[in-house]
Amino acid sequence: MNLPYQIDPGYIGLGFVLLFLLLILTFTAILRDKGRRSLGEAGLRKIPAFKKLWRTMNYSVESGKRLHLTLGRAGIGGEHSTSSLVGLSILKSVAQFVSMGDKSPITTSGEGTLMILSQDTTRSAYSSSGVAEKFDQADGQLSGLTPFSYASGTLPIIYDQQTSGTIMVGHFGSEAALIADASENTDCMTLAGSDDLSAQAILVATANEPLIGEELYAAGAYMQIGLTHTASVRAQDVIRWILVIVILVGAALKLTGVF
Amino acid sequence: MSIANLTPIDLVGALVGIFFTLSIFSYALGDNALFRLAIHIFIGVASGYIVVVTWFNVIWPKLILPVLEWENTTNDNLIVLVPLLLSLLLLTKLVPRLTTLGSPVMAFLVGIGVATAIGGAVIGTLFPQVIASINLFDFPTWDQNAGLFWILVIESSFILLGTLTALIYFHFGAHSHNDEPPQRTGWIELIARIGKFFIAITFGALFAGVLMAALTAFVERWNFILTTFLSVF
Amino acid sequence: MAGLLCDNCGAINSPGNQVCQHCQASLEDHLTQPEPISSDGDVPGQSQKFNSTGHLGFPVDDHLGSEGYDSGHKQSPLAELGDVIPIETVVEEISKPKPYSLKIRVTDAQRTNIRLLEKLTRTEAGSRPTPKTSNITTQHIIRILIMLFLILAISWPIFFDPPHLPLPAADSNVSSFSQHILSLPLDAPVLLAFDYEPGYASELDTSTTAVLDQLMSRNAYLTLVSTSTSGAIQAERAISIAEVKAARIYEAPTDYVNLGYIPGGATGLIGLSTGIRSTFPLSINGDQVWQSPALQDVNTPNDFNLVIVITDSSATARTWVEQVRPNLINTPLLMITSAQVEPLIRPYFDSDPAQVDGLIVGLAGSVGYETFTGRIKEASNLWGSFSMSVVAAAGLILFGGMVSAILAANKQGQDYPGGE
Amino acid sequence: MVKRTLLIAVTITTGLVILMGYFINLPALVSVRKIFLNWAIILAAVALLIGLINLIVVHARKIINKEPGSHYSLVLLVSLMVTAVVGIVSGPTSKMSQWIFNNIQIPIETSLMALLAVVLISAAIRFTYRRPTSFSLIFIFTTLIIMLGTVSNPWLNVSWLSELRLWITRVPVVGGARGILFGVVLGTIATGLRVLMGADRPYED
Repeated sequence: MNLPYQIDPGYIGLGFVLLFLLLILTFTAILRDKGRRSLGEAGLRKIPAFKKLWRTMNYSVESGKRLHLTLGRAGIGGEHSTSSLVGLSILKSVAQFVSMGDKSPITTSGEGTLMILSQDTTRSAYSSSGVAEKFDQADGQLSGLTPFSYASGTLPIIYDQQTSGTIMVGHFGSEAALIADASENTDCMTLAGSDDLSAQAILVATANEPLIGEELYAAGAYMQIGLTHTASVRAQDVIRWILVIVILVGAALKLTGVF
Repeated sequence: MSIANLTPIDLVGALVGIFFTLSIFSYALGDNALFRLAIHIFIGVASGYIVVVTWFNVIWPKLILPVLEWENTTNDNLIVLVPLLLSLLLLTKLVPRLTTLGSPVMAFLVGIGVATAIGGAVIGTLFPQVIASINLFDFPTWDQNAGLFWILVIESSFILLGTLTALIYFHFGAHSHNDEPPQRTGWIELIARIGKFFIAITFGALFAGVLMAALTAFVERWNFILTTFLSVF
Repeated sequence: MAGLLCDNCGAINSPGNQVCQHCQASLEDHLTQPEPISSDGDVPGQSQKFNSTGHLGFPVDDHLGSEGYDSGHKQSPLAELGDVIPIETVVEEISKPKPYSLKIRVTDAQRTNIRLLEKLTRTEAGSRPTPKTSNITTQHIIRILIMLFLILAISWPIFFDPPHLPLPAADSNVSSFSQHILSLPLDAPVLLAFDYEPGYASELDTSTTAVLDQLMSRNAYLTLVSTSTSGAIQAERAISIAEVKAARIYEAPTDYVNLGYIPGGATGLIGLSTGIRSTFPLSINGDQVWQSPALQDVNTPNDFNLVIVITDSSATARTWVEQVRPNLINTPLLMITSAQVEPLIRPYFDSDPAQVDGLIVGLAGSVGYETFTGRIKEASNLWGSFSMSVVAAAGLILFGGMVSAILAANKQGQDYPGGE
Repeated sequence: MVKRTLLIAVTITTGLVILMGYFINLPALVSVRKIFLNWAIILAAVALLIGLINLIVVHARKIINKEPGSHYSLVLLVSLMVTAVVGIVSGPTSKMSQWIFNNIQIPIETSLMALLAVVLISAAIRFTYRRPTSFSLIFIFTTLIIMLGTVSNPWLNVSWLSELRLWITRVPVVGGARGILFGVVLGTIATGLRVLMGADRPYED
């Protein structure tokens, strides 16, 4: 892009991030004023996958079957960390809910730091529900360290644990199809989302409750995890339209030869 | 591959390869013992090699060697010890009683991770893709070939339409009237529908790509089995 | 479980909390301001929430809220209690004479909690269904049929006269890839990144072999790196295959050097693009390589004459383009990718100026490259079988898809327990 | 409380140093950032070791408790030890390591990939059954065009198919993929910012 005067793209980037931050803070403040009625799905479009997730969580408590969460293979120190963080917040919410049942959720992951955090998250969810003694370290395990060994190591857990549902949220590649398929074979609900586009494409076809693209990142809002989660979904909506306008205006200027 | 120039070790290797290939293929019949045996060996071998790689690539040259060579280097500060210390603290996360010690290292890693994710997303993906979307309308053939020009404009507009509608498809905000489930405003819903069309095409194309990658593996595996069998028997 | 239950999110908070630690919803208002039950059984102010959600404020599907819990009603230890105190009628009768009553305050949520408790005690006492053993199902039969069909399609060109299948021609991506290698000076240092999982070896080995063969013909000094843990050995394997095909001997560290694994994904690549020497103080075999004549001038990837990335992942490909490419001022970046990456990486080749200077995609690209260079015929030998397998797969999807679309028109069923 | 504050401070400081490095070119920042990144790379490798230890512990526990399937765990541990010992003793790129890689890991992993073909075909067949919508029809239709447009076909040699394939990957797919990527970017930034705000604290135990 040849602008008439050159602005360092770094400053634009910084401004963009600050704007985003400001929007999240503003919406948090607005939502706090409105109170809890604004939390959860109120004011958000329906995403069937999350409804099914609630239902499966209820079913899991009733039937005494375990839920299985698999958080992908991205470390928390890398560029795919945010998808893993979404997985962890779903785990927190699930663990708190399921802590009143008699079976704890089982978590698998494909990376060391993620595995540790999955154990920490389950443990803290249990202690906040006053059932800390229920926590077992084997509830958060690592099933393999390379993409395919992670996926294939997850299969026996799905077959042996007789789970009521598999929640796949995190960074996966094409190997995710093996996990989703095994879960479908055992007639489980399979909720699946990844930040990788190829993985999303195959999960759309193999999982019965796929999360497409950005829907994955809205999990916090739909799972009623907290105000900031709902606020950030609102901020994403605003930024979305800013992007649309920037691109449209830019394209129009380009076409008319302004720059 | 011809049997004549196969050494016994290679032959054993080929037979081992066939055994594992068939064990994995047996999964099509459902979860079974052979398949489980193969994947457990696989997980073991893959992890075992990770021990080797991390030792030779990281632990020895980056954690132990700098400390051993500390006296020799002119670098007389303590900074070479920090990675070792951080690594040891991170390892305490494995011991439930000591887990608190490792939390600051986790916090450090989380900080690095989210910053890399945000920075990469803004500088690495968002900016280049926005500029690419705008540059779609940068035509060198401005007044040279009218027919081609309009085809290019239409094609570029189609790409742009796909980008914007797919982005709008994700719009979350919705309103609910009279206890009905929340719904987006009519015109957003309409744009989202167009977006969904583009998303379906994109996913279809990506799915085809993965499937063809998988089919290549299938062809190569079957070819391997056939040629080995044909050369042995 | 001592503590305050948050109506909004179900989290349990320590007593004395004003707001939920979990969702920040206020905990006090329904405790300090008890709202009596109205005549229609609704709690004013909370009615909307409990209508749309179930116990503990979680959205519950209707049939689980009623039918799901009632199915165990008769057998449960608490079932009799339900008969003794028919909650609904009590509420109704007491409510009728006067609009508000404070005697029995049973909300839907509490009722659901009782049912939940019943359900829990029931499942605790009762026997669990025995785990389902895996039998051969229709799914398995379909799979075996798919497999057999594919095997037939693949074997056909091997056993019988292959039908005439024209080889794909080299497109501009492939030809410019080859041009860049041909224009290398002799003995030039080349950086090769083996960023793929062994699972994609079948797809990427053929192109890698053909490219390595051409590089060896220019006597290029190869520097091998990888962001995948098995990349180091994969690179070694690729060199040994290419040695056989090119009838050359390539020895480390005189002809090539294997630097090994870069941990940390994108973080590692940022490190590599700023200083390759600090990322790899030693080669994977522990050799000091940076003093060798071929590498003594190399400090960043830009000091190589060519950078070639072999990858199966669009994220890795993008990271190379976005993090490393900006620092490559006069060094071309070439890519060998799996077919699954193509739709996401092609725009980088098509863009002007191109961010990827040459691209070989999947087996088709590999065949094109082989045709263009006219040296090795590895991928071309597989082309017939591959084409047949793709046509067979497409046929299966088309035929099977039509059958299942027809079946779908006749049936709407339950997919999994707890589902609709 | 002090501990929480400390942890949040660590995250925000490292996060800001790395993030600012993307946008502002300050020499001091650049050098601190380089050191941090170098540590992160080393810690990423340590994370692999942590994963490895967990893997060993989980399977060793299965063997000790004689849980069902513990013989598989034994197999796993033995193959892990053998590979590690061979690799460390004979070298990471030795002939023996290569033999294990070429004849065990490559066949198993490429076979899993091959298995994926069967899984994906059956999923594609079921797709229109499970979700009989226009979305699935467009999806399947595109898949078929891309596949048939890539390969040579003995029955009908149709050049328009490969041209259509090329057009699809050059036009609608580029558009759609960009839109989805933008969405992912928005989600990533929001998730990341929540952590940098201290609102989400995944590192707390």
